[in-house]
Amino acid sequence: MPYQTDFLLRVYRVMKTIREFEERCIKEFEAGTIPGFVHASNGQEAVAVAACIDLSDKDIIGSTHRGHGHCIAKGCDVSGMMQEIMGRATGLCKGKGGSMHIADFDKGMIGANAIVGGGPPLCNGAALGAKTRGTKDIALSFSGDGSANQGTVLEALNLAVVLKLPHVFMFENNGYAEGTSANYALGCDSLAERNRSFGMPSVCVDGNDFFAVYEACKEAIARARNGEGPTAIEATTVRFDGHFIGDPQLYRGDGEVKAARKEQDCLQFFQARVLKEKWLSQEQMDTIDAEVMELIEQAVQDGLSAPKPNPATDLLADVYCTY
Amino acid sequence: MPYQTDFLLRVYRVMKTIREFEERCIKEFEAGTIPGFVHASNGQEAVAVAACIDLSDKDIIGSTHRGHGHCIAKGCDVSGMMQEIMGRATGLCKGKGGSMHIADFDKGMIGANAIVGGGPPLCNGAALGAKTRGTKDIALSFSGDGSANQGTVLEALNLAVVLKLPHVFMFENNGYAEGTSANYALGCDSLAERNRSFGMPSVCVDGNDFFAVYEACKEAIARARNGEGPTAIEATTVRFDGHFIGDPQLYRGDGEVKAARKEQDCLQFFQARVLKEKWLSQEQMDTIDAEVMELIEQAVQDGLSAPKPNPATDLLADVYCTY
Amino acid sequence: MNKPAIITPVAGSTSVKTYREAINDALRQEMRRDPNVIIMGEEVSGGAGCPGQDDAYGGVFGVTKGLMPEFGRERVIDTPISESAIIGAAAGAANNGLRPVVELMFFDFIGVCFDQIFNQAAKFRYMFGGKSRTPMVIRGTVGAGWRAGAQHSNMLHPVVTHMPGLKVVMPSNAYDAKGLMIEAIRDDDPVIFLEHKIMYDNKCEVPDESYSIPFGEAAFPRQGNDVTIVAMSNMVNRAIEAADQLAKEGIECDVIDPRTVSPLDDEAILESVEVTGRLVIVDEAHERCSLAADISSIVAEKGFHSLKAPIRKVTAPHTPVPFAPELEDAYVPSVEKIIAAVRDVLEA
Amino acid sequence: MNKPAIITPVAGSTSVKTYREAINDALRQEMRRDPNVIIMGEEVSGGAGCPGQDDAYGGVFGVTKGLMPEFGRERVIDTPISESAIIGAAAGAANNGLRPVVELMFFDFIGVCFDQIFNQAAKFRYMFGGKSRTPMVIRGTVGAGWRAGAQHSNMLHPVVTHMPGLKVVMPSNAYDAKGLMIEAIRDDDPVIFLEHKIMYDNKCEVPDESYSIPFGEAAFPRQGNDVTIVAMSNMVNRAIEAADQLAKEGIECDVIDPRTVSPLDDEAILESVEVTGRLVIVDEAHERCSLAADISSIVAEKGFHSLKAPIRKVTAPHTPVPFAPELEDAYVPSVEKIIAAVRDVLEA
Ligand SMILES: Cc1ncc(C[n+]2csc(CCOP(=O)(O)OP(=O)(O)O)c2C)c(N)n1
Ligand SMILES: Cc1ncc(C[n+]2csc(CCOP(=O)(O)OP(=O)(O)O)c2C)c(N)n1
Ligand SMILES: [Mg+2]
Ligand SMILES: [Mg+2]
Repeated sequence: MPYQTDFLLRVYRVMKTIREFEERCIKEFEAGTIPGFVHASNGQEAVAVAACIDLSDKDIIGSTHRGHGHCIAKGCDVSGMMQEIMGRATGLCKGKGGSMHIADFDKGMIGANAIVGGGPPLCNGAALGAKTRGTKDIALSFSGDGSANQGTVLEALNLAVVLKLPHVFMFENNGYAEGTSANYALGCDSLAERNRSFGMPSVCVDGNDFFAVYEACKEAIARARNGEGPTAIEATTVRFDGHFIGDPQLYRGDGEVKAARKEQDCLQFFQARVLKEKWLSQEQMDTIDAEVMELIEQAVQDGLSAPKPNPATDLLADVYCTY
Repeated sequence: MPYQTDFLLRVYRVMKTIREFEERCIKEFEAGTIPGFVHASNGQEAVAVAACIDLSDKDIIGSTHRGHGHCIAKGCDVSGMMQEIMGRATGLCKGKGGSMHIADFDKGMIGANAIVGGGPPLCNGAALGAKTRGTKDIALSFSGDGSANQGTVLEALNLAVVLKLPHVFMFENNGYAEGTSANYALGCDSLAERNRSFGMPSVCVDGNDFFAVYEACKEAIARARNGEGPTAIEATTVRFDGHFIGDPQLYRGDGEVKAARKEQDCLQFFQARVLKEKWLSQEQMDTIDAEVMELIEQAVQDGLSAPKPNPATDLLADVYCTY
Repeated sequence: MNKPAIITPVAGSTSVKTYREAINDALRQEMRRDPNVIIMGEEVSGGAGCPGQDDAYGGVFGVTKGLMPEFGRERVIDTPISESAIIGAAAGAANNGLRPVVELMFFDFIGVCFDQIFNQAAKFRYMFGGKSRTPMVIRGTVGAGWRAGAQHSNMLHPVVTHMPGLKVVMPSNAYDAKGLMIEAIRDDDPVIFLEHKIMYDNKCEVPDESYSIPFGEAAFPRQGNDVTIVAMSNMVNRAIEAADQLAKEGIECDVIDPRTVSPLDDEAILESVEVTGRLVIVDEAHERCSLAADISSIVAEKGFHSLKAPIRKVTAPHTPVPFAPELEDAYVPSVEKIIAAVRDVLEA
Repeated sequence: MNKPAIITPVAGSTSVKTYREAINDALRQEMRRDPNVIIMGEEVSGGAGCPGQDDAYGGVFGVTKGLMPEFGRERVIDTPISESAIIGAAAGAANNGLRPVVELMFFDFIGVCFDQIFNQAAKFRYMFGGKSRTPMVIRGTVGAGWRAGAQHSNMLHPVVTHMPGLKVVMPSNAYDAKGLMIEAIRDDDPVIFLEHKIMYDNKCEVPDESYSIPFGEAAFPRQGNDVTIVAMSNMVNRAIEAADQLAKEGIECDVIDPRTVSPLDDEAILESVEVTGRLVIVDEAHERCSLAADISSIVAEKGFHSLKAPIRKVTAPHTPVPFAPELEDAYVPSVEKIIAAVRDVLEA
């Protein structure tokens, strides 16, 4: 059996946690308990987990506006996350960041980013820090098909090659940037080819197949740890919900989402595979499901009961380290 | 004979004019008659002329900090240019622009640019203007090997493909960005390949061979005029002088420049070719040489005797069209 | 004092329109009038290359809704996420016969395209000796109150007001938004048009016909002789609320809405302070080098002798915009803070 | 008044150093002290991948000359021309154990990397609830006088001073430049360090040893009771010249050099105005939303009752920087204009 049971159990638990976390965020948002706007990542769990499951807390990831899955995959506390998303003083960022600005430096998660293309340049820096200090830590950045066209991302690809940085560029191609299709906005025939042309190994994998993404990441991460420089991975996947929660999604085809949820569900694929191969049993997964539901329910209860920030003490705090 | 005599005479005259203009700028700068700092393009004449010789005044070019050659090739008045470079009120930009900001809208020259990568996005716009208004005019932008790594240029490549713009991207690869070699700063093996990966036809030609660059441009310009979208051309060439006039060029190899001037001179190549093919005679070129020397001498005399701007009337003028 | 609350009354029918509808109206009328007016940006139509509906968004705030169906994708252009390329394309097109109206979904995104704005478009005319025209409008949403977090809630008008070559428009209501947008499109210089995202549903009577409001002419939504209050964008509405509450106590505020902050109608402000001798400036931007500071310094220089009290600035604090509603609400200048500042300058 | 002209006298030997050498000194001493200090930028060494000499430039202004030979290419990193990637890399490295000192050859280039500065590095700590540190220094050359034209001569300090999360340093002499750079490198927040390009050859006595100058503490190069002059960067030197000329006529100016403009030593300014009652502010930036406006507004709010005359701003005009020497010289605030402003406020 090519994968350890506890590894597969861990993978399933994290994928399931992301799925349920996002589905619950949608409910909570609709219930009005989450302020602002939220970008859910359900449907894309396989990419987040495959990219992060082998990373340590010292390895760094940089995320996007659609970052919940990346945070959970990197080990952020889901209760702390929910409290943050609900704007509570006890949230991971004390309620000052919100859904688009969750970070947890203890877990090597240096931040979701509300600026498309903001993360990859920063991950170059995280990788440079590791390289300069001579650790074997690496950095991994998440980008979307849309952010691939932002100049900051393109510059970062080149700089990573020039400085031979231990940086894995993960491009989640879910086919859409808001209501614009990737086919329209990417002038190239293949994003993976375009990335390769910058001078780094580059592949395109089925982002709904956890194992395909995992194997590609494993190779890329090893390359980075061995000082062989950056790698780009394009993972094609599906966005199960709107660009933001509440998006009417008029731009999507009739039944497109329903069909995707039925036929392109990375979580179902994972379950089918591990059952078929007899790597895991239904019971094992059912137990995890129950635990996950409990965890999420607890996170929401924590979030709803957590204290709100106090303007008198919190508004002006933490702009600078020293004044 | 594949080229008309008067075409070849025109080409030679413009190439020679650029060469002598730049060599004279160097002398004048050293004599202290030119303020600020100047980037000379001698050695790169073939690219400028090949790119512009077939363009009309309605076609638009966008240039760089090293723009004298592009201006002359596009038909800017050399006397007006020299007056501008010397900061005179009668210069092409009334002395407000200087060497790095020469523009002549009547000639379709929308500006040198002191920001590396500033031009290509603007040329997309010029191309969009032509396309939207249904003219057959095109735009051509100049970039260097260094500016190829600026995100603005990379974004412009993609947008030009997406909007199918009549825009020819000319990359002058002279091997250096200031004191940084193109081999170091370009992580890719081939700039032409990287450009192609954005989804447009792309070639690499010998920039010191006028005819090679000309044929590539002819094809690219035709494609643009026919509404077939953008093309990228990488032309490898040589910078005969420093990054700026007065640059000690410590980063260049012993005798590198001397050898280049001897063995890679696009002007000598042109002369040799037209003589060998008996397309032009030495006499014809000698006559042009004499006329060019006179033209440049006159331009310098005009520049030296031209009035300087008057702060009382000129400093505050022309910030806005309407106040 | 007796100044018109609105500078240019317009003949013909009017109807109640939202701030969003008023801007949409202006864009449509100008696009009908002039084929060289085009619209560009991310999701300005929405649905490009998608299996579903076209014009799926009409801008994420719906401001450009319906324009693509009427004018086609040639004139309403959805773009990749490449703001430098977008602004550059607009500036280059403006130099080549078009009058682009380009949208920055959130004006915070100037961070990735600032060069094309302040270093390119804004400087062409001067650098090139007055020989170029760059008629373009950059629309952007600004402001807090939307729980959008630190990177989607900035004002940033001080940053563009600082820049020579740019004109900066900050309408506070639907009437001004329509008239100023039409003026902006017809203007031959680059214009920054800042739309406060929490005002999109604010309504008022707006003429149905086309009309324009000249730049550099303030409006006077409330008049009084006790204290001058200058405010811009959504802060005007809070200043009016403060003035109305104070009026109940017999404190008469002269509320000035510059409407455009570059050019700025400093005469109107100086004239008012001549009468009141007291000035409060409300600015949703951070305090340092803000427009509040700018206006204060103009009065401290040119209107000093009419001043009877310190000039009070009511601004956002020197912090990023926080996410949590309680913090964000405390961040934005409130009616209470404006009232307190007015009392201050009356007592001082 | 009797205030020390220099805040922190240092023991040990001194020698005459240029502004350039003083900064180089600070960088070298800090790099020797702390292996996590690295330098990044275009041509900071020069010659990368070239057949000729390494360290060919040491920065186009020679400020980082000699550092690569001593510390190697691992710590003195030449980069491609990709400012967003450069600043982003510095910020990310600062979040991961390093203390990068990154150079923007000309600070005008913030146009292509502004997001990574004001929206990313500056906001991390606040957005992330105080859980991050981003110790980085962004060095950039500013200012006119170099005949470098409209895109290489801006000041731009008002734009960064406006931004919460950034600290902004503007040394006016070699002594301050060294001490403030050392402080900047040791500071745990992102620091913008602005070097006026025409001061690089200015000399003064500078301690050879390492020393730091705290942020937010002004210096007082000239003292007097008649008029307060606040100036920053190279304008300090012009203010001093003006003060010395006026002193000959018995007009005593109190010249204040804030040295850092964010944080700003407003107490020092307010104390001085309490005595003089008259204030002139000299700022090489454009007038609108400038630091001159900022300081004026602080005094008009907190020091109003000590003011005896209008506050005069002496700034650059609302135009891009022109190329022609005659125009550029008229653009930059001159000693004559400062003197005229002082006379104004004395007569008013
Ligand atoms: C610089 C910038 N431009 C535009 C936006 C608005 N925006 C937020 S997400 C998004 C689409 C991103 O698409 P993609 O990169 O494919 O990520 P996905 O939403 O599919 O996860 C856009 C345009 C932004 N936040 N930042
Ligand atoms: C955005 C920006 N970054 C850096 C510079 C400084 N600079 C001016 S020219 C130049 C080198 C450009 O190299 P390349 O594109 O190859 O053009 P070349 O000088 O070889 O003609 C640099 C780094 C600039 N002007 N603008
Ligand atoms: Mg996507
Ligand atoms: Mg080059």
